[in-house]
Amino acid sequence: MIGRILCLLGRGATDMRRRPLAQILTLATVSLVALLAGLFLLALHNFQLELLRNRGRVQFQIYWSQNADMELVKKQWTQLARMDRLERIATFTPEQALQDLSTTLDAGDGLLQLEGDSPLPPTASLSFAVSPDQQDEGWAKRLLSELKALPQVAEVHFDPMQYSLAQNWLEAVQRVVWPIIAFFGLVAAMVVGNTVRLSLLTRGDEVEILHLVGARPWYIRLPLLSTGAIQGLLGGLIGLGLLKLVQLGVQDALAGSPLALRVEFLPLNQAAGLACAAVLVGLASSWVAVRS
Amino acid sequence: MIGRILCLLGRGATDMRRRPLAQILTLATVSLVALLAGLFLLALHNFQLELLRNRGRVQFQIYWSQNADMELVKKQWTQLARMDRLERIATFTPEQALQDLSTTLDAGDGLLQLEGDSPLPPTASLSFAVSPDQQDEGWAKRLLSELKALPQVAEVHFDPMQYSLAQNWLEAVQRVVWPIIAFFGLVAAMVVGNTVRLSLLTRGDEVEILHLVGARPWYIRLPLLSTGAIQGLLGGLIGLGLLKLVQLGVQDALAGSPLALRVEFLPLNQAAGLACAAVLVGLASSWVAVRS
Amino acid sequence: MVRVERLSYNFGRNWAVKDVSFTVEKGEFVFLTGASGAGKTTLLRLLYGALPVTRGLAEVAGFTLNRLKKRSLPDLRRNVGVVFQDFKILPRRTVFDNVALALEVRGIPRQVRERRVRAILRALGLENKSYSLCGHLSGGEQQRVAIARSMVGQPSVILADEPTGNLDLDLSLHLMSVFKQFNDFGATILMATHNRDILACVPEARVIHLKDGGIDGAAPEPEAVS
Amino acid sequence: MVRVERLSYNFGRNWAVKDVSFTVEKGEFVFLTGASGAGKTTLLRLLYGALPVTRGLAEVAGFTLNRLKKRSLPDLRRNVGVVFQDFKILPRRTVFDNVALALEVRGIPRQVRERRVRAILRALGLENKSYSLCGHLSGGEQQRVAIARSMVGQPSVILADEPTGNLDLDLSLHLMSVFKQFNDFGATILMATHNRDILACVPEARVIHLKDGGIDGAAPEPEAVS
Ligand SMILES: Nc1ncnc2c1ncn2[C@@H]1O[C@H](COP(=O)(O)OP(=O)(O)OP(=O)(O)O)[C@@H](O)[C@H]1O
Ligand SMILES: Nc1ncnc2c1ncn2[C@@H]1O[C@H](COP(=O)(O)OP(=O)(O)OP(=O)(O)O)[C@@H](O)[C@H]1O
Ligand SMILES: [Mg+2]
Ligand SMILES: [Mg+2]
Repeated sequence: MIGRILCLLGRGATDMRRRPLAQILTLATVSLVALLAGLFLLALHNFQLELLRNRGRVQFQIYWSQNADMELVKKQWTQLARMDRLERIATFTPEQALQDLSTTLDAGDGLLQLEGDSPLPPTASLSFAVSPDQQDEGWAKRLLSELKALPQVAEVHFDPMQYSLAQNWLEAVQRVVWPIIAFFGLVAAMVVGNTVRLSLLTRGDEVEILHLVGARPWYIRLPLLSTGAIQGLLGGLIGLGLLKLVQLGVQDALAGSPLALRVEFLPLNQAAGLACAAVLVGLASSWVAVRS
Repeated sequence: MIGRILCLLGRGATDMRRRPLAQILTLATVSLVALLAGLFLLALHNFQLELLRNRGRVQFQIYWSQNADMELVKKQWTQLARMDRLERIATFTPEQALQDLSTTLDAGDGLLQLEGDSPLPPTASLSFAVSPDQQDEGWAKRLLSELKALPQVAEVHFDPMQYSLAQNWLEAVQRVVWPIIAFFGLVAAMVVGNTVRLSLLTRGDEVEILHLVGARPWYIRLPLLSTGAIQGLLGGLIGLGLLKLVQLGVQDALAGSPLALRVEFLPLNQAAGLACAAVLVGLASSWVAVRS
Repeated sequence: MVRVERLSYNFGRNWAVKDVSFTVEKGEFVFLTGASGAGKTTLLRLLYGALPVTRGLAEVAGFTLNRLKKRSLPDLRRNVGVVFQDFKILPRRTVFDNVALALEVRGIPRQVRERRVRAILRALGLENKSYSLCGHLSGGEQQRVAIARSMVGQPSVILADEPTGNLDLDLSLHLMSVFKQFNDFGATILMATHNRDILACVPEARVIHLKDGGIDGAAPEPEAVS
Repeated sequence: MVRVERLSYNFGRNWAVKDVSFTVEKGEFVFLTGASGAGKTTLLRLLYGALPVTRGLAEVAGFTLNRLKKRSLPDLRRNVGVVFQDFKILPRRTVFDNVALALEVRGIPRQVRERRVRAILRALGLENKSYSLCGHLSGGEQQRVAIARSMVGQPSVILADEPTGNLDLDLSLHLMSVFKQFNDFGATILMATHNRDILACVPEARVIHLKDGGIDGAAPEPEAVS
């Protein structure tokens, strides 16, 4: 029994030789749809990466009180520099801050005359890079109060806009993306299904004759299903191969541009998912096609 | 003669009734591919819009000399406020600048004691919003030297990074987008062509019989071509309709998010181009299909 | 083996089979004749389940067609060999494959299949065409492939629809002897034909004559009358 | 009207037509006989340009097939009516449409078309099936549609391949009278057939007997000998 089933599944593969044109057309369509789906996923993936790279940063500006003990402050600075997920730290003594201000304003020597008696407090600016999926609700707020609790710290500013912007983007993307992916999957399934169905239309008489000589339904369906699955698999793999080519091409095209824009390939699980989806779509659409 | 040609073209339309299943499958595929192409264009269009909205800004920071005549400076400010493409202007007298600095630094009253003898010069910050396609090569530089030439202006800073970032993004997008669009068109043509070809495969015997009873090639081809064109047109229109629905749906989904993210529909010329492309693809693919 | 009672079938307003009753005993050889469009093919299609029996009763090879479940239709068809008027062979497969198909769907092992297919092809004079594609055969050769396929499964009933239309008389007579041989080994045969020479070569066979879908009273047909 | 000289055609190593020569004069009625697989269909296919003439010479209705340009093939086919052994009708179109097709491709106006199609359908006993789909016809009805289509264009040559295989004798004889009528009006007819009854009903017709692709010397065939 199992031998016969395997034999029927194998016939699905050998049957593909019989109508090469229809098979190739179907395969081409499946590959291209897989490629399109892949392009969509690729764009999405890289968009999210870019989002993480650019928007996953939170900046804190710490102001110590003006009469803080510089020794203590400097010790705190070295502690701060060892903080988790810290990306960049810039520290300013009151003199440095004044100097900085003076250069920024290009204000001549007026301000520098104040040196030694700088009206500015010691400050530090801390950038944290946190991938948004690790940013739980109160993460930034907790860090804020932590920093505020440091001794002699007068004020901590942080840019909640930037932080919530990243949050909001992610939420928006997540809200829109799943419907779009589902919709896209539907589209792919319909295109592939139609193609498989059309290529079955050209085999209509074969199915009729098999029925007439007493074949049982599964005898007719199993090879068709395995044909569908094989086409899905091949198409998915070819599509992924093309996607890799496209990615390399795009990266080449971007290489000349001064932007540090990288286009990464899909992570392994997404690529595998795409191939699986192609197989499933092939199976499902031939299942639907042979039922009717 | 013309009557006969019209009649043959019309037969392409009436022939579509004859194999409704194959026609509907083909039409569905064409519509969905058109929809996909539309989605891609839509994403691109809105990405560009977003880019323009966020990156088409150039900021200039103007510092007057510390001993500038405030009357003259204020007159200049009103002139600057009338400049072309200016989006936002913020002006600071030396006192305002000091106050601002003091609040920013939360530095207590130390700085404010300097009031009346502010070490800071009058400053203005100007934001220009220029759509990147209007930014010719030296636009920002010209504006820069123009501003520098204003009497009593000591220094003008502008953020060339931001400006060149916008430029670079646009260049990158333009470098990558056309190959992708061309590639995408090819994909669409192949998918549609395959489908048309498959649906022709189911009419192979009809074509054979027409040849056998002495039909000339154009008698056989014209109706097929008009079928292809009609399917392209219908598919394109249905695809655009679906695209509109998707756009509305996405906009609805985004409406709840606090981001001011708008998803606009394709401009008319792009939508028309899409429909035309669908017709051309339908024509071309049936032309290729009937030649063989 | 075949029992039909008051069987009728209509395509729209056209009653292709009208109130037909007859019985064919096991091992009988019966001809079905009648003008073009008399309903011979339709009657046979009802008997192998290609059309549903909606009016009257039909029993073939122990299966009652009126209440045949969809999943036992294959069982019926494995017990009934059919020669279709339009052959219904696969043009893109070889002669061997087409004939072997009838055994393959029954799950008969390859060796047995090969032996039986070769034997039947030899009997029908097709052994040198075994590996030709059916689409490349002459009309008569295709018809013989259709006959070979109906016989290879050694069914208990053979329904043959005009099996000699594309064959010359000599070959037709030879094929009739093959049918006769099957009949002698116990197969029940119901054959629709126009050819009077064919009728003549099985003199002991009964003839059922159809006319406009009904059995023509003029022909001797005791079962139908009772 | 039909002239064939040393015509040969092979499918691979199989010479389906071998060194055949004969002439059919305008207005003649010629039968082509031979066992199944003798090459009748292949010979006819060569004559209507479905297979290329590569060896020997063939002339039909004034067209020399050896150097026929691809774009004048339709002209040849408009002058030659063909009844195909496997009918080659469109199952999803009505009888009327199938027959009218042969006139439509010639660009004949609708009124003329209607009149001529009706006339020919009446002559072949198909008038009450005009609007049936061809796929819903009995075998004999389909064959008559194929015959009607070959005749409706009033071609100067009719090539008929086994046109009565699915018809009973009475109908065959009737159809032969229709063919004879066309022949009397000047059409040249070359008909492949197995049926001896058919041969008998046109006693004045010449018979060309094929055997294994070549003309059988046993049959009287003056043209081929010369
Ligand atoms: N699928 C169908 N739909 C509608 N009418 C049909 C269909 N099949 C057959 N008919 C009609 O039913 C009648 C009987 O057809 P059938 O095929 O049984 O005739 P037949 O005796 O086999 O004739 P032949 O000797 O020409 O094959 C014919 O008038 C035919 O047109
Ligand atoms: N397309 C083809 N490819 C290969 N061989 C072919 C092809 N068509 C015909 N033949 C072979 O050529 C030979 C002659 O075939 P043809 O159809 O001419 O015979 P026929 O005289 O018409 O026979 P029938 O009376 O059975 O119709 C046969 O042996 C057949 O198998
Ligand atoms: Mg019949
Ligand atoms: Mg033949």
